[in-house]
Amino acid sequence: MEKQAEDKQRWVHMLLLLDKYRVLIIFLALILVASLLSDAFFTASNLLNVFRQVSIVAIVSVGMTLVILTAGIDLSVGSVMAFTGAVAAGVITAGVAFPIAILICMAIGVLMGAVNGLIVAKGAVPAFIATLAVMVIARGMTLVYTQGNPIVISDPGFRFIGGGSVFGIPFPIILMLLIFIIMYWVLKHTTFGRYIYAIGGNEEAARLAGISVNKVKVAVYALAGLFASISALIYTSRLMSAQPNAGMGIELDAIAAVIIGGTRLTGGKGGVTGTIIGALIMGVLDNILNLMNVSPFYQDIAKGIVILVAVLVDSKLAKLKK
Amino acid sequence: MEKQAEDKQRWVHMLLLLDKYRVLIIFLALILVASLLSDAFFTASNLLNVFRQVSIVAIVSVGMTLVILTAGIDLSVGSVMAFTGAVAAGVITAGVAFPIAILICMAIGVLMGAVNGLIVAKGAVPAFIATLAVMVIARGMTLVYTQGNPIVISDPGFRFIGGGSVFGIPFPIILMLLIFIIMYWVLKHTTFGRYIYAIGGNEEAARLAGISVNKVKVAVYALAGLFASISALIYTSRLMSAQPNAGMGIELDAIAAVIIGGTRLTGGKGGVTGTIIGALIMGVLDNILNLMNVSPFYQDIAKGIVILVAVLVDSKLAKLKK
Amino acid sequence: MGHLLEMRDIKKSFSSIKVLKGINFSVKAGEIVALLGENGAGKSTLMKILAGVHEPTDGKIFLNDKEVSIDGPKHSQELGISIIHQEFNLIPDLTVAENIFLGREQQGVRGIISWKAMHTETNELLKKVGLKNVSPTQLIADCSVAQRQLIEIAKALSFESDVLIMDEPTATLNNEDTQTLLNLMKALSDEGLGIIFITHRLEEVVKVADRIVVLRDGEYIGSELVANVTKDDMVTMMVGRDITDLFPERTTPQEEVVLEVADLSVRNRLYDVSFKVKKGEILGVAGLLGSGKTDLSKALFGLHKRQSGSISMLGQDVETPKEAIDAGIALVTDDRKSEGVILDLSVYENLLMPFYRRISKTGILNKTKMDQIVDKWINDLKIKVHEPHVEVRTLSGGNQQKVVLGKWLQMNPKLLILNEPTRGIDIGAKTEIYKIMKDLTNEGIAIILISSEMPELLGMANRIAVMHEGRISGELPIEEATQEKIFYYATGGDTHGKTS
Amino acid sequence: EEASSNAEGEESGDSYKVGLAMNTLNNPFFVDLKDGAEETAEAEGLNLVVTDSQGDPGKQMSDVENLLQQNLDLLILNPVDSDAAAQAVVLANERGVPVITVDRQASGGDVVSHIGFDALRSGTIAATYVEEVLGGSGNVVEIQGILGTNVGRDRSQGFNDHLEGVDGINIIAKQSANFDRGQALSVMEDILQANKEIDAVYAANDEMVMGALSAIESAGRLDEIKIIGTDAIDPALDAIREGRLSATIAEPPYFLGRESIHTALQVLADESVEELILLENTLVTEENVDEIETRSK
Ligand SMILES: Nc1ncnc2c1ncn2[C@@H]1O[C@H](COP(=O)(O)OP(=O)(O)OP(=O)(O)O)[C@@H](O)[C@H]1O
Ligand SMILES: Nc1ncnc2c1ncn2[C@@H]1O[C@H](COP(=O)(O)OP(=O)(O)OP(=O)(O)O)[C@@H](O)[C@H]1O
Ligand SMILES: [Mg+2]
Ligand SMILES: [Mg+2]
Repeated sequence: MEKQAEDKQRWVHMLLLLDKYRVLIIFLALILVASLLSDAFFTASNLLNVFRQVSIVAIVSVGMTLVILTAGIDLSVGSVMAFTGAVAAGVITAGVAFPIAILICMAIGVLMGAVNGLIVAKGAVPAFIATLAVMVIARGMTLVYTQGNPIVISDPGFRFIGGGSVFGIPFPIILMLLIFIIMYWVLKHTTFGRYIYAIGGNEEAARLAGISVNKVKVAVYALAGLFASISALIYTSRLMSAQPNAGMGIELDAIAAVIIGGTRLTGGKGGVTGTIIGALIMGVLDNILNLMNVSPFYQDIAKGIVILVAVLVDSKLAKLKK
Repeated sequence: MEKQAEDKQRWVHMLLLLDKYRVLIIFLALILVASLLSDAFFTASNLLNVFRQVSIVAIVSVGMTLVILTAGIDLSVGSVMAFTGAVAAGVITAGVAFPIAILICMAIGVLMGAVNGLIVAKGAVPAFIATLAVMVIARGMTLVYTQGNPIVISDPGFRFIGGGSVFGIPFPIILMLLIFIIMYWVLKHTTFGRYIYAIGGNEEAARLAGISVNKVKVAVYALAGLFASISALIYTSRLMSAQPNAGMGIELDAIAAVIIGGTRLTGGKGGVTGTIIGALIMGVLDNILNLMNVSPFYQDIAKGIVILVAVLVDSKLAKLKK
Repeated sequence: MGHLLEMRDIKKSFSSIKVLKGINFSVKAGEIVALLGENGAGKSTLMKILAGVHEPTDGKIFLNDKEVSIDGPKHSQELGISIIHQEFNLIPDLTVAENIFLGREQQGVRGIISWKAMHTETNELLKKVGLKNVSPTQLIADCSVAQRQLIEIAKALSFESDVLIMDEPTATLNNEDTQTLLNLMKALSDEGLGIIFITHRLEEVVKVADRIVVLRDGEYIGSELVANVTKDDMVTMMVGRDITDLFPERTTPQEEVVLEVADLSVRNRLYDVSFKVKKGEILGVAGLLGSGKTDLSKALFGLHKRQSGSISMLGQDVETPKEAIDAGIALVTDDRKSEGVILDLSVYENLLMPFYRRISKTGILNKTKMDQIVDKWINDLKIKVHEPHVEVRTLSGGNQQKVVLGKWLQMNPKLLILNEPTRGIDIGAKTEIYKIMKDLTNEGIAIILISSEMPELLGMANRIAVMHEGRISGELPIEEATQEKIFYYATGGDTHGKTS
Repeated sequence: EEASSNAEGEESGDSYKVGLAMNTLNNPFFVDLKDGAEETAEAEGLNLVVTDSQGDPGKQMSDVENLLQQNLDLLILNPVDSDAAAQAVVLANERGVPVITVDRQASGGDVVSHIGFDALRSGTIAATYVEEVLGGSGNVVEIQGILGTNVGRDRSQGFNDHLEGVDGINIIAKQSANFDRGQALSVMEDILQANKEIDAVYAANDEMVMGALSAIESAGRLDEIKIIGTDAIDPALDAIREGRLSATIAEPPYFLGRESIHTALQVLADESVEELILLENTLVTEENVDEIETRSK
């Protein structure tokens, strides 16, 4: 009887493992297909290229993962990106040293995120509508601040964030990995991380357990704002100019990455590993379609179908587990 | 004791009523303010104007309400609008009589909605990602079909849908009211309507009660597709041309209308009355900002703030009830 | 000696509805007080006030003779009160250990969890409540209802508080686990804890409680030492009248077989299950925690994909819930919160849900007809609700259970599967439900009664099947059934050799 | 009533109310256009009401309806889409409000005057230049604007139509970056990965060309590739001065705005105006970059 129980446990563990890495399997399959379709794909230079391109969405998506794990959502990330990027460029243009501009940018990101969090937590407003309103407001603020024109950055030092490399690895990729590793660890091993899951799993129970639900929520949205501002820095640095249109629609990509990565939209289940892979899946898809010079008219269709197949396969694999 | 019970019942009913019409109070407040701010606002011609403008989003929002009540979401409505509108224009241009073109357009809308429903129900894919994929695919299909060009409609009879009036009331408004009334009744007085709430409230319990959850879901998404195609007809008729970019971003407006209208994003609670009012709130807002000649850069900010205030007031009113 | 805890003239209203009308209540250190009353009497509400969930409309609370006001769950914990709520407050996707220590995790550096320490302590707590086969790293989602109940108890114990409130902790437990729990309660009270114990099983009260406090309809009825009253006295205090025969006389089953199950297997859950149920028969199903009773009920209803075997309902094969319903099977599940009721819909709608298909061929609902049905079942089951249009969420636990029952009873099924049907239901309502079951069998309806309550099985069933590790390890005609025999089979019986 | 208000208006322009229904305002091209109009209107004492349809032809229809609720004397329409704009023009016609279109034409209704650049011609100029600098042979990349807008479509068509006639030139990649700098950057990066030999890149606006330029510079392939943009926004002109960008096609939007107000004033003063006022689009290269004027000084 002991023996049987052990066997069962091993089985369960294997399935859980499979469950966790389902999306990885799909990703690897995509990589394989892409390599077969274009010689230019599986080269070090192109892979670094893809990773660097993905970093912007991926970093935003990590923040989105936290928010979604609490059963929330943050539609404002794109506008926050635009506004914080514009401010960074604005203060640099005004003569502030760029490292300080970076800090200002991130501080504003945190602040805007915290505002989202306060409205959601204290105001008891559904996250969707609260962050939608903030999204609209922040976009308006960006337009007012930039007057609809890009702000060009002249300080060449700023180029490093988006264009620099360390030991041959582009800096945006390093930033992405750093943020990923830190948040992975935070989610697993800190009370804050576990409270995020608890709140998403059953907010009432979390409250009854004495968790300061509101504080955790504000912190989570603030982090999402912070990560959006970091993405803004990469984006702004890559273009060496702040764009009033920056980040438009990125919230959908980020949410898609989170869900493809297996995090549940209603909260409490998931994590950042899947999200990063989800973002990579979409990045690889864009890249291979461009490499193959698929007509733009057909790119959308191809992209949609691959996403659909990926999630359908995922859902079938999930069923297999049962 | 009988007396007391009756009193109780009246109390409960009053509270439920207040609860239901919270959003109406906010709407009326907005109307009042708008009337004070601009003389041009509270005139029959402008009010009809606002209602006509709102009808497109409102009709889409009714479908969105159904979907959200089942705890789903439909991001594809905008693309479905674009594609069905393009097909309608295309077949009219090809010489098909416009009433038949209308039927074809609606049939395709239902079909595309049903595809959403099937992926969500049978494929067990989260609605967000399923409809996101369909959104991208349908947009691509529209681009391929139109080759990126608008399709001009020459049949003047088609103008009636978006531009005609019956007894002085613009036809889009009549369509909107008709759809609203029918769906209001369906949600209240048919088993189908009640199943929608049951599924959104507790899908597992609904399944155990023998409800064909999948069928209901497919039907709901199909209706959302149908309503999107009806909106597409109005839109296409108003512009007398099908636009490949039609309906872009309308899903966010529709979801916002639903949530402002008090339907819960996690399903099971809400209804179409609130949604229509939610859509009107946003329409009035756009209108009054234009009438007051608020600079476009500041319009977004103003709009976001009003929405925020509306939902915050709503949430406070909801708390008052307790 | 002073009171550990005292509540004076506590009143509570929701909107205009008076739920508590001036309750006096106290516990001393080392005392076990049983709080008794019918469903909806106000027991849970009174306890939630202590737990900081509700604020009293009026009244005073004293701890160690000092007046306190309790401002929320956390404060209540800090004051030394811990509670096991009637409805579970566990988070399905977190582990057992995390749930037990939620909000109070062991931390090395502040904010960073020490998993090892937490798991060690969890193991000890689980042992204390007699929960085997559950690891601290297991997800709550993978635990059965009974396991969850014991985990809730472990959680409450971990607070090491002065007052322990247990709101129907035994409702989902079988005899053995109940006994373990009662022993534990004794031990804790010997250590000086004050325990408030809510239950509808009076024999448990007699076993452990020192004193009873009775509520009826939100009114304080009285308090007596257990030594001074009989069970019948308690019932009279609760219900306001005598209840003589709990169980009605059995119906003799007819010859015709309604359900025939042959070699049914479900992967990792059920193995070679075979049995028959006849018209008008009540087949009882017994078994220890995790023996597969719930899985069996779900498999019969088409909710589990079967690996092999057949389920034949009056000759029809059953594979999906819809087929099951069409064939005349109704299932009352044991997890009412996640499978039984739709909390946001009204009592009215919940009652009608499975019936919608029948009352309305066109899909259009007929109000008069619906009103009649709802009225009938609210009256028959004595569902305590001031208005059928309020959300089920606001009902007391027992009354929610009645809604689940009512919803299926009115379907006139041919086979009724009842999984823990009287969980949390008061003694008065229980007799009503037993009477209804009797009437149903008289009409030829077959019933599968899954229960962890031994007296209920012995009192109602015609035949008892005992489960062990997903198999039927024995079947006993009621004449031969005794607690001892059932326990023998439940722990493996003569199949023991085969399974390991 | 209308006549009397017109009569008064002749003395002091400020009693005239003119609506400007803009296509979008989060693109520098259109912001410049609006600035040109606003600044000129202010100088002329005209009451200008501006709306922004955020690139949505349906919203533009509503904007026009809302503007018409306010007793306009004249409507300046910057169409999102020519075909859709026809309905808005018709609507204004029905209310007796004269219409001027700017940048894009409306394909129906009565328009007093159209002021714009020729997008087809812009594409053709770019193609001719490409042919010239490459000496008639080479690999060319085209980065397109939003497919489904007239400008995006026409510039692409002008460009392709011309190059189809040139045998030595191959368009090896053709991708859309939606007039967006960030998207152009990613798209160009991918194209650079896939194609080892690229001789020229044409982007349908300067926003995109700046994005493509970043990608090409990062890849260190600036010397191999000639880059051509469109619009002549300031950063692009600077890039030409620095020798990083080969050329752009000047379509200074500011002048469109200014011209539209001047034309409006003429219409309101009952003077006759040209039905079609096409401003000159000029090729800007190193040679003439310092002579080009994109704004009134
Ligand atoms: N939030 C609420 N809103 C309205 N009424 C409520 C609410 N909570 C409880 N009630 C009502 O208060 C009464 C007492 O409920 P309570 O849960 O205390 O009963 P109980 O004695 O614990 O019953 P049971 O034995 O069934 O658990 C019930 O009639 C219930 O409907
Ligand atoms: N979702 C699940 N995943 C994994 N194991 C499960 C799941 N649900 C139940 N089990 C396990 O399957 C076994 C049978 O459970 P079942 O609920 O049928 O038992 P039961 O006899 O009804 O016991 P109880 O008295 O606890 O309700 C138990 O060991 C339980 O832990
Ligand atoms: Mg209770
Ligand atoms: Mg069970």
